[in-house]
Amino acid sequence: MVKKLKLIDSKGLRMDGRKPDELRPIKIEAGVLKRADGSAYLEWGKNKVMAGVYGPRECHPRHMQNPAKAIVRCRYNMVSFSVDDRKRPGPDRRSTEISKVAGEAFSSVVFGEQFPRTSIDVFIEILQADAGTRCAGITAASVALADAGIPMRDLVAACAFGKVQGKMVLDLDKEEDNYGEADVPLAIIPRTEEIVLLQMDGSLTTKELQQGLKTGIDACKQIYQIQKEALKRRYAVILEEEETTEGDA
Amino acid sequence: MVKKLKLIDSKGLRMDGRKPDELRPIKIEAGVLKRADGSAYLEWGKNKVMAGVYGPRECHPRHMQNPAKAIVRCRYNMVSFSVDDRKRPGPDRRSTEISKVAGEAFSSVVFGEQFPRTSIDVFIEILQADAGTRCAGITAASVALADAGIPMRDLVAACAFGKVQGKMVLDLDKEEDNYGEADVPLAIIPRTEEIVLLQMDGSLTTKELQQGLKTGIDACKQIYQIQKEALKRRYAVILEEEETTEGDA
Amino acid sequence: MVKKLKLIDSKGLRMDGRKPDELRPIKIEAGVLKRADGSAYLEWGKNKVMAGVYGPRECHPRHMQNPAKAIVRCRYNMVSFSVDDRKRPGPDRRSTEISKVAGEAFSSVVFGEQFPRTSIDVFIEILQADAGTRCAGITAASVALADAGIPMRDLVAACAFGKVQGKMVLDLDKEEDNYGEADVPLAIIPRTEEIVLLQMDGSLTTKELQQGLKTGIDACKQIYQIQKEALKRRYAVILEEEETTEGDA
Amino acid sequence: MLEMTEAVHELTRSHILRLAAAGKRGDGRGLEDQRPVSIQKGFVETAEGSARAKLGNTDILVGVKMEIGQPYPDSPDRGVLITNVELTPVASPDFESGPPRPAAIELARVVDRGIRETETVDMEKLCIESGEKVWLLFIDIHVLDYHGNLFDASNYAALAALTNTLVPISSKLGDGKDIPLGVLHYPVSVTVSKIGDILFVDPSLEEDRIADARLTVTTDEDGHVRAMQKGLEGSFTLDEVIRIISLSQKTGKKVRKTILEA
Amino acid sequence: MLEMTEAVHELTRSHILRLAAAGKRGDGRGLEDQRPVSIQKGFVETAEGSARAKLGNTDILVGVKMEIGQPYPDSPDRGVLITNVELTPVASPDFESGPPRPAAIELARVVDRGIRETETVDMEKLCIESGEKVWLLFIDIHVLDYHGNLFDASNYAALAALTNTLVPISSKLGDGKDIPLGVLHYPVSVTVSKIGDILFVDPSLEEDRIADARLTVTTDEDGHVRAMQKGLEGSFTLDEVIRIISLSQKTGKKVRKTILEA
Amino acid sequence: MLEMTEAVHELTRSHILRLAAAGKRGDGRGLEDQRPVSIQKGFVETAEGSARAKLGNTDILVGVKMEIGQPYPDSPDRGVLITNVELTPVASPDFESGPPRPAAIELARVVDRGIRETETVDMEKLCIESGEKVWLLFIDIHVLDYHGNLFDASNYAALAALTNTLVPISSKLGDGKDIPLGVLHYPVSVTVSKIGDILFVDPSLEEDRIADARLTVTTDEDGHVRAMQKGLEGSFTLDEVIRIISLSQKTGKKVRKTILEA
Repeated sequence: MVKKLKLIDSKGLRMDGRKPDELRPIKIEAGVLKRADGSAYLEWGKNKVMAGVYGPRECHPRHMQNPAKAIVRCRYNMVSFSVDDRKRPGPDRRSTEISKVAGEAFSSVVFGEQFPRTSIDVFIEILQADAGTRCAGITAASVALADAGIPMRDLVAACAFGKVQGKMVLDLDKEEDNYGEADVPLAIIPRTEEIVLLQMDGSLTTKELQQGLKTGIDACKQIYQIQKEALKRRYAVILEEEETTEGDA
Repeated sequence: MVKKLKLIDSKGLRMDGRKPDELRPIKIEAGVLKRADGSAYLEWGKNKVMAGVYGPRECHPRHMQNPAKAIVRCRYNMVSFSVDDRKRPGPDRRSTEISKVAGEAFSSVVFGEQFPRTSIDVFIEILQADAGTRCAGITAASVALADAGIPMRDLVAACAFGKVQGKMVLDLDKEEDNYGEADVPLAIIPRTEEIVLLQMDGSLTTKELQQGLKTGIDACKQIYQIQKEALKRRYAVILEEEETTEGDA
Repeated sequence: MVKKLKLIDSKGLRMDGRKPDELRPIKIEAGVLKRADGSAYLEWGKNKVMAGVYGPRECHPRHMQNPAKAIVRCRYNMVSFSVDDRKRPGPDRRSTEISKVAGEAFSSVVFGEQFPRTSIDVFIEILQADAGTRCAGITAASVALADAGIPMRDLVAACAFGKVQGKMVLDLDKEEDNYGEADVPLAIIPRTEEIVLLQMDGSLTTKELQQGLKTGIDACKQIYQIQKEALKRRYAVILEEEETTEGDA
Repeated sequence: MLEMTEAVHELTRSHILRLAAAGKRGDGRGLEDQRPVSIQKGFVETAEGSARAKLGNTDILVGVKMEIGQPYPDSPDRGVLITNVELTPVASPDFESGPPRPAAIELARVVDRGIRETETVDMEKLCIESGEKVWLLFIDIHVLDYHGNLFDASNYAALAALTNTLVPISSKLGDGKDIPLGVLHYPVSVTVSKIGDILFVDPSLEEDRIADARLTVTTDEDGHVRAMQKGLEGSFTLDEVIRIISLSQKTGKKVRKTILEA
Repeated sequence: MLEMTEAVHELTRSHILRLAAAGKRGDGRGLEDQRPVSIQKGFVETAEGSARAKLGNTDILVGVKMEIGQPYPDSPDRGVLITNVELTPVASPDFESGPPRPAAIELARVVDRGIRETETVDMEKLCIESGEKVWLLFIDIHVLDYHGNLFDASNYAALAALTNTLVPISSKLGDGKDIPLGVLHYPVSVTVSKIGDILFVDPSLEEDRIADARLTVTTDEDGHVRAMQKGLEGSFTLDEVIRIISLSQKTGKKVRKTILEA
Repeated sequence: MLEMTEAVHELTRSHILRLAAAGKRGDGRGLEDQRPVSIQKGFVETAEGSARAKLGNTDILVGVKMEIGQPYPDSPDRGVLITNVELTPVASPDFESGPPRPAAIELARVVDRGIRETETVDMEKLCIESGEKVWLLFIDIHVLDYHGNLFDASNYAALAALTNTLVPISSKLGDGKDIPLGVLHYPVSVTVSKIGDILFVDPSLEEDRIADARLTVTTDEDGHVRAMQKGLEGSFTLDEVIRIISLSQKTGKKVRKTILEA
């Protein structure tokens, strides 16, 4: 018999002390990899994510080239030791699906028309997984895209919401995801509130969904601020490096 | 101990009441799929087969193109739930072999010289399998080729014969195939009686084989009539549709 | 408990009677395959190896072509029945690694600049394996390369040395390899003593290694003589064949 | 060739949008109309359950097979549901032989989630011996003819096949009588595509090809949302999502009836 | 490049047909002559049985390996026969590394059928423990040099290797003495190719390349037909098939003797 | 494009050789200097052990996972070591998704040999039940950023991760307390590349790209050589090999200290 965990206490707080609409702590650092054209490292609760971007570059294989614009491809990958039971290396069905929908989300913001026949390749490596890795990965990769200088109409920010023991909550952790009643990953374009990724499983009424989507959109906007600050810090470093270089010259 | 089934009764009749040289009931309907260039659905005893044809179309991969003529390719596929124990999806060694010999059989009737560098792709899907699926598939696919308007010197008709408890019989069903002494799938060009597919396993004397081949060729000619009737019904429908369309215009 | 085998006797001799620096018997016959451009069959102790070479020929796939020179590729393959427990056909990780380092060793002697955009393909088939198959394979393939008429600065000769029950020995057999303390496969260009392949596992002091390498280089030179004799016999046969042919004409 | 395709796409797109401005579609439907749904249960006798579903000209055959196997370590008392999609090359010139591509995997996972999350089948009933032996329930979705909107047609065929499934106790356990698998809930998906600013219920083949965004919403018999999947490069507003949910509930109710009565 | 090949094919074809009109072949044989067959049993000591067969310059090495494994559920009292062909790239510039292609699979299956259908090996003797443990009998066919007619050379090497096989009881069961596997029957295949209207027994490399149709007939020591396989895009008449069967019986008798005496 | 690359290679090569003639390197190092090594142990909590190693800008994350499985038949009393390398495409534009290519396999095998041959881990301690149940020890090497010399950085990260590993007794055996895996020896590899006639310790990315030959030597804390791997198309003289061994011993000592103290 599985002992029923009490995930929400009598004060309405969650096991880690968060309020229902409170995010886990998020830290982002841009520009952490030297080889990739852009990169970002993110910690979100216990999630640790590395994202890197290459491109625009010549698209291989050639039959995938689009003469009208760059194609945006994404590879979401869980590292074998990022979960409790070792995951066999290589894509499984879950990561193939996530790669697909994440790539579609990025396509909606990238100005690909400027780079016909090229690819923009986004790599998301989940180094340590709690729940919410796809939202964490999309959030990090979006910063990496900006760090790579890819022209975009805006960043993409992502966050999940769901229902746990009858309560609508934001940003589920692993226990909440395992024992909760619904999980809804969401990604938006913060400036316009357009929804570019939406998945769901569980059970929700229309009203619950409507409420959850509103809270989720607000949370994505909070995350957007964290993304922008990471990029600001990155630009400051770049400026500094450039000045130093000029000083050297 | 496997109980020995009595497959031929004292009157020389088989378990389903057929005479030794009697075919199972066969029904063919041409033009059942909308996307494929040609198609046919066939029921033959308990076999259910869907065949579809695409082409002539640009051949991929390019290195398979023949500058002198169209290549004819066949993919024979047993659907995972077409047999008692679920079959893993994808080609196994048996279906790879059948695809090869069936494709060769169709090549012998198609006028490929008219369409250099193209491929004609024949797909045989076994939806429900009793014995004799390769002959059923070839018979259906041949109608699908005609439905697709592929120029051919003739249809290909196919039927198996074999030996069951000492008796030469036509068109073995599953029990007969499992407990029989020989099985000989055969496909011919009915007009010329040329043999375009011939396989065999079991044990037969030359004389038995000679007799069996004659009966098999006759059976293929019966099947040829059923194929032609299916095509006639199909043309009638097409004509009707065209008249209706003209009436609309 | 594994009974400890006595691999070196009181007189310093090995189980098969060899002295520490003595090679197993080696026989090489060049030109044994008709289809390959060059070939050699080798027996080395209980090892039986067939090597064949094709090329220079147009390199496929094209993206591997080097516009400046021929690429040399090697495929080392252990036949499924060459070992006690049947090996699954196809490359495993060990044979992939050996193929890579062997190919690199051959690259160091082949004059590839004369044949841009081509490939020279070396195939090593281990038909029966005792220990030392990679050295046996390289030794055979080198003769096959010469038999194919590929221009080279020299042959490559290969031999392993190692340490068994405290003694440095040459050319370990299977028992010695299994129970020994170190194994060092080595391949050289005999004329210059350049080392083109070197691998090692076990435990050796610098001094032991230095001594072993010297003995190994000497052994490679002995093997070089056997390689050259095989080629001489081969040329004699070719000359004879040519004379016969002229006689016929 | 792709350039031509781009041009054709643009033409198709303007044609579809022109019609849609007048509330019409290429095949005569209104924007919120689903194509006719027909369900034929029990098409294949070798399967434990089967159904063929047509949604317009989209034609899908689903077979359910049951085998005995091991449970997952983290759910020792539950059967195992495995949903697989074959986009066979007979169904479309764009489908190729070989291992399933991302599109097939996404489709299989969305259908699977709809069935799984709605607890359509009582998976605990499929435990034979805790931690050792359970029923594996394979839902094999075989696409015969692709004319748009595979998500919904696959869902309908899969659900119908489950209602038609007999647990093969006699042949696989060797003892006892086959009993119906039974279905506890009826998850029904409805997919809506967006082209420009316009929503199209149950996209046709042409609409599928040029759609900007796609949202599949699976609801149960109580109208609760059980699964959603947004796809493609476009986006939806919050209001559009809410409207699509309501369209899904409305259309789903009709389809549920069709499946039940088939 | 393919166009050149077409031209070369045409030239080769007319040359072969011109010779054949006079009853001759490129290598001096008559139309019904097989190339010399040589069999070397026991080539590989690491195999439970092995043989190298040469048919002209075609050179094939077969190793038989035996392991302990599980029987198929539908034949719990029988060993399992697995026949595999490796068309290694050393044997021909047309063979590539990688998983077996259709030609290798067809070849393996035809050789397998010949051996299986003739009940060459008493598979019931290979049961160790009913339903649990049986011998797996692997016939691995390794093509070293391809010069036409792999079907027959593979069959000869496989049959010879089986006659040479010792069941590895001592090493694999750990107890007891190795005993000969034993062979109950001697299925021998003979392949005849058709070019134009002419039949060629045991096609050479050149004949293989341009043949219109191919028929492999496997007969046993009683002259009964045990397996057949027609290949390629051409066709045979009924009379041709009957004639090929008789050619196979005649030639097969001689080969059987060679294998037995090797 | 490759032609351009050739030209760039030649330019890089002459530049590197010109600097080297004066005992210098592009990044300011001397010929025998290793780049700075930094080790961060315990980076990933979901792994039984982990470490991130930087060697200059080369950045590698290693996770150790332990599972219960079966021993190999020929070593029933020993755990099983499995070393795997992922050259993920994020780490370099030259790495591609898909099954490991020869370079990744060579890298994994060289790191594995260093650890295995030095008996770094007491594999007999990892036997749970002779012949039945042992610990599988997975060393997963995940390359995040490739800037030259993966052999050494992988070795350092793997060794550091092993020193940091807890055997997950509580979660996997369900009973007892987790204990440190423990490390018996400290195999450290040092790689030296040869360009022209000059040896470069710890090749940078540029040096990796144009190197003629490469030798990796793994030594233990006693200075014994435990593994070697020569790579690339060039060659070494006997004297060069002996010199590289001595360079490896010297540099390895410093790195060993860094790993121990991390």
